[in-house]
Amino acid sequence: MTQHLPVLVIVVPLLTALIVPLVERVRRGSAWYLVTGALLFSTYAAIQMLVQVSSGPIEGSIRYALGAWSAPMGIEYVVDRVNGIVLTMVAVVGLISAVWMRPSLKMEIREQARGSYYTVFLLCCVGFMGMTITGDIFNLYVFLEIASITSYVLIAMGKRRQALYAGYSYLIVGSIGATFILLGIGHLYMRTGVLSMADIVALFEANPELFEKSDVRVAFAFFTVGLAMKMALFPLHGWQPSAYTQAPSAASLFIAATSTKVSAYVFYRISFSVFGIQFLESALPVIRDGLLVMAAAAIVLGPLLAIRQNNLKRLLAYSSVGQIGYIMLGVVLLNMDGVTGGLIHFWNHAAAKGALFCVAGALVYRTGSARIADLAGMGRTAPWTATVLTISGCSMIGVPLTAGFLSKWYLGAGALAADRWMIVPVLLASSIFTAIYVWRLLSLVWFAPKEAVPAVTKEVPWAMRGPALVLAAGCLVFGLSSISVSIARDAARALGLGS
Amino acid sequence: MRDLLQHLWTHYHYVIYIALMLIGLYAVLAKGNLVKKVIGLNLLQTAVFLFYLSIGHKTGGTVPVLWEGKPDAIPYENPLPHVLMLTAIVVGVSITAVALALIVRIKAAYGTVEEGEILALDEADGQGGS
Amino acid sequence: MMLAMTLLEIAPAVSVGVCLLGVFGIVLARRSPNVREAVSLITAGVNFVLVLWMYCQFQDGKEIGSTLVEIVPGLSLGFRVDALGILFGLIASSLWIVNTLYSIGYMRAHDEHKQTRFFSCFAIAIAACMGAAFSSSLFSLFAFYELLTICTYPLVIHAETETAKAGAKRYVTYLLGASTLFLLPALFLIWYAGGDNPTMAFAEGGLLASSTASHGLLGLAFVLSVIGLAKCGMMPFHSWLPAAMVAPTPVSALLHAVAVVKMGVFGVSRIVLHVFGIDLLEDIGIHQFLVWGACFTIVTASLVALVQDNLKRRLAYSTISQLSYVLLGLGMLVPAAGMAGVLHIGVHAFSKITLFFAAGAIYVALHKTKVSELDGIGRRMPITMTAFTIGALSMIGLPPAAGVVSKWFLVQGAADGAWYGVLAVLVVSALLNAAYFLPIVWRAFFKPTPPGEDDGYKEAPLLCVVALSITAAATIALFFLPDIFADLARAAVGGGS
Amino acid sequence: MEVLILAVLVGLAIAAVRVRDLLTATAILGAYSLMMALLWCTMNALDVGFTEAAVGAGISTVLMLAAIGRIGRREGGPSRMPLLRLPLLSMRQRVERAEELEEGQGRAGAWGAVLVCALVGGLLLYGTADMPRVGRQDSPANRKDDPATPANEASISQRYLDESPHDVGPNNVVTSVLGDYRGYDTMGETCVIFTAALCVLMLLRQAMPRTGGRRRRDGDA
Repeated sequence: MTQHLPVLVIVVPLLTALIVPLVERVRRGSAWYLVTGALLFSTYAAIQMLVQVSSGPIEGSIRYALGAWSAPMGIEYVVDRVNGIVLTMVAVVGLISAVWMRPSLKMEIREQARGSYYTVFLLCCVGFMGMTITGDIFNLYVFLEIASITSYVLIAMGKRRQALYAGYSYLIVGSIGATFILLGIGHLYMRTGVLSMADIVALFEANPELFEKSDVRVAFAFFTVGLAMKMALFPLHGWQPSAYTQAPSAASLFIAATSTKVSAYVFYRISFSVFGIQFLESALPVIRDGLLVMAAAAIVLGPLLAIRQNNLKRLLAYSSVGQIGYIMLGVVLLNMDGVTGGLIHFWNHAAAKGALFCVAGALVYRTGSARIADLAGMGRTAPWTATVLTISGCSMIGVPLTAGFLSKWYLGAGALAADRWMIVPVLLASSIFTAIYVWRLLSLVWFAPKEAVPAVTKEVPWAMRGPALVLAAGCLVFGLSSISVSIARDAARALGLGS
Repeated sequence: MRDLLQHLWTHYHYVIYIALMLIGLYAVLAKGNLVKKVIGLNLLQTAVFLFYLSIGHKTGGTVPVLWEGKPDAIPYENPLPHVLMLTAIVVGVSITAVALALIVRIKAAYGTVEEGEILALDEADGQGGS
Repeated sequence: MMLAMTLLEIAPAVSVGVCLLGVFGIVLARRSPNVREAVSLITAGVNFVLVLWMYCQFQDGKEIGSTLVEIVPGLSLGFRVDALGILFGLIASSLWIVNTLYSIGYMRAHDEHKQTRFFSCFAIAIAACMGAAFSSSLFSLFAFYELLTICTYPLVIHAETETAKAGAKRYVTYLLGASTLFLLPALFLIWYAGGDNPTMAFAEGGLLASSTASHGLLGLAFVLSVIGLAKCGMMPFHSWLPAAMVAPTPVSALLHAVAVVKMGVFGVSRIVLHVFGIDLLEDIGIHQFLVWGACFTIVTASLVALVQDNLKRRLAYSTISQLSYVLLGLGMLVPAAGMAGVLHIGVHAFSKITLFFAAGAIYVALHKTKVSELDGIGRRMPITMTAFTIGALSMIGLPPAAGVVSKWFLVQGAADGAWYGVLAVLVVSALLNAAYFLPIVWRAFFKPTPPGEDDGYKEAPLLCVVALSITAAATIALFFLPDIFADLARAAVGGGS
Repeated sequence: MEVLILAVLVGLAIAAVRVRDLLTATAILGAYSLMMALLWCTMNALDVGFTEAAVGAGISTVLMLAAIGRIGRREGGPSRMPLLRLPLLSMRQRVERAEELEEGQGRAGAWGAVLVCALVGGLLLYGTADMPRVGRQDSPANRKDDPATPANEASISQRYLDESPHDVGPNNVVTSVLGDYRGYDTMGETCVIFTAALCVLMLLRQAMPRTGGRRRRDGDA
């Protein structure tokens, strides 16, 4: 059984998704149990595999040849230290969202659609996990489309009509992005004749002169632009704020915590494991500088735009724009510390942003909208939720001893090591802007005037509070222990960066 | 200049696919009608399919169905792009279906499928802004 | 034996833990004020005993503390007790007891709202002080430094009026802003200067002593860290302190005379003594920045204090000026002056808390906040005003109050190091101190009560009076017996413990 | 022959975009798909050609027609807000958009789109610079073996052709690869169809009165 985990982690939820509509037809309300059960299994499998690769050699990985056709002929699933991190993140966040969304969906989705909604959600998880685990660039595209289609619809099912348009806009942008990625894959295939990532990078390493070929460069450019659209990298983030704002809270939670980051992971994978470090180092300083500017702009402007918002979900969406900048910064810096910072941020941001969207969801659950003004006085009526907001907000700022601090610390160190001094003030400025909007939220929550009647009259059910607390605890645990750092450092080493 | 023209001529498959793709992309970006955008998306996708098939094409080749006694001079077509594009076509039509379903819903909710009018309505709802 | 060893390792953590446990108890006992206040007092007492025990062990030359967790290579959270730390720990933990007594009297007499929040935040603040005092690394210190800022915010905003909100906003903006914009980058540079083996653990003679980083970078790090430690009140990053005076008086007394500002100068002491080290600073020459910044602050703050009519604001500016004595002492890089600076941390704490206690007592008893209203008050509140006078004498540097001791060493140090400009500043500042404190004393005791005002005996609640008497007595005692603190200060500066 | 079809394709594409009647545009798109299918058949991609004819020209068109039946066939003006607009503009865009609406014009959006297309097109053309000519047997993707790249003695395509008879069986190599070597892609593809069907159902059921939903579902199957 253990040796089949790489495929089971995908196939079990996939098959579950197929039977859920049938079972739901027989017995209404059973969908949630199946979905949660499937995700529980995936989480177990993902953690199991992460532990397994973490205890092995640095470069080691679990390879699984699907249908017994090993690459290059068939498709291979590969779990190594890098995607182990992301796979675990997706599975855990998926499980947490599944637990969380049950009460929330009761408020936001009509009963007869709920079973389908769970199914689509599960398929979305499958898509993201598949994107993460696959070692074949075309298989990546297929899973990317599964994840995308489900995301569009998860978003479009929001209560207001604006959700439909938000879902549609995301569909258009996402499809353009996916088509660009498909083009990138095509260019690579044309040049190498294979589709397995491992074989492509081996070919590139053996023939560095290929980097001079115009089509290889164009392939990288299209991967970059396509993924930048999917991950809402500044300035291609236009679809994101509306999508996060209008989606049902459950979808905002899951998609905000995983979707853009899986795309960012794919960018890591493509950069390091398909094109290879040599290509990044030598071939395209222009692209690197351009990406650096884009990442820096995202880091500063994301939180800056967030300050002005008066809808909590929209605010968080803009803050995500900034956070993706951090992850991208890791790739661009291209050294041990920078990549470590970028990789830790996968977990750190998932925990913090997930927790914040739990809070936003709780607000919607109690008041029907995500107006920031309605947070006033929540500290008195819903202290647990308010605590979650406080901890995860601190992590977003990067307060020491929270997870966010470590990401920024390593990114800063990476910037110095790469002689990019200007990045340090950029990181600082972003922390300040983040602090401004987080402080605004916290002062509303904790220091509202006594006479104001809190719009949130009481706590949300434990099914929503528990997951939020787990995520907030994650912010603290990752910030206080060195586990995540050591895993991320090893992962960076596995990507081929010197120590 | 001559080299460039010659290059374009010898790579005319690619030039055409690029042209088709740009037409599609233009429609997606510039057209205000939501259905028109989907049409553009379709053009965009088929153009990429054409690109893949051009990659695998062999002049004077034959269908990749194995048969006995094939002269060596006639190569089989490269089957892999065919496989990939079979998958991609199905994915493309799935996206079209979802997009159209969304448009139908948008029509029901807004009474229009013109981007500008939808945004104006959102503005009136106080939901505008990016 | 094993137990004793383990206890030594965890004692500082226990000290922090005791305070936090106290918070828990306070919150649990929120329904019954008497139990709640008892919990506060007991926590303060237990903590003080623990610190005393650590002091004794430390005097025996035992190694106390351990590293708890290393988050990133070089970024560790951990505790180690040394002379400087135990000095700060002793001051904070002893004054907390007194201050708790005082707070109980003050808050009850005033019938303040949200007393549970008040007492629990107070306990967290002390926990942060303990943690900072015993931190073994700059990173730990930084973490507790930030914790202190955050947990004192509810105390400053306590009244929840518009003024309180504005004051608290300024307080938190300045402190958090400075520490994020300057201190954090400084930490980062110090870490980065460590090269392949980065560390932030304090070391005798400076952890950067053997660093190969360029002097420009190190100098930048030094300046950034001093500015970033805005709690030390150096101008022009001082204006949070007067703003924080909107807080209830016990807060101003303990936090803004002792805990918070002392945390600032304590941090600077750490930076000077145990991060950069005197030799390295001498090499770079950047200590000039500290000295002249401090001189400027001493004189300017005194001048501003002179024109303040609000008593607490006057005391606040006096604090700003007095803190710079500490910075000045450290900056001169002369052993005697450094020792004077560190000693002044303790001396000033006892004197200034007395002054604030007196100000609060006047407010509780007579609802007066302005200097101009204090005519004849000495006859109505004789104990309070006597204590006030003792505190004032200490500030000016006159016997028989403790202030004269540290100032004496400071003068000696300035003479040793041939800092003649500094000597002049010291003289001017003593005169200015006299100029803004003595008129208060004169008004209180020698001016008649304004006509139409009651002039009967009316002291503050008993607990308040007891508290301020204790600190006043301690101020005098420190004049006669300065050795406990002086030895620690000498050990802190001179190396060897 | 190919050149002729390609030219027709471009013409049809332009027509499909330009014509303002959506029904006509759909019809043109169907014709375009058929031409494309024809082209692929001439390029010996029979399976793909058939699929395109069935799915692209068939199902897509039916879906489009069904949708247009519900929403009307008239196309309005151009996009007033290109999706890829620079977000920095968003601060002022409230005002600007209002003005734009008043004047009833959106040329800026169109020019933005032209600009983006020019950039993408330029990039793609640059990409063709080093591409092998179409139809070569020795291009990296098609080659039998390539001494320059010892890492792969033959491209996988060639290995599929060589090895599938005894590995898998069917004479049609496309089937072998689709069903066996890369079977998991196909499973993913099936999953996409399932997802899309589920999504469409969920979307339409949410809004429609029950009868409408029923009719619509039939159209989708």
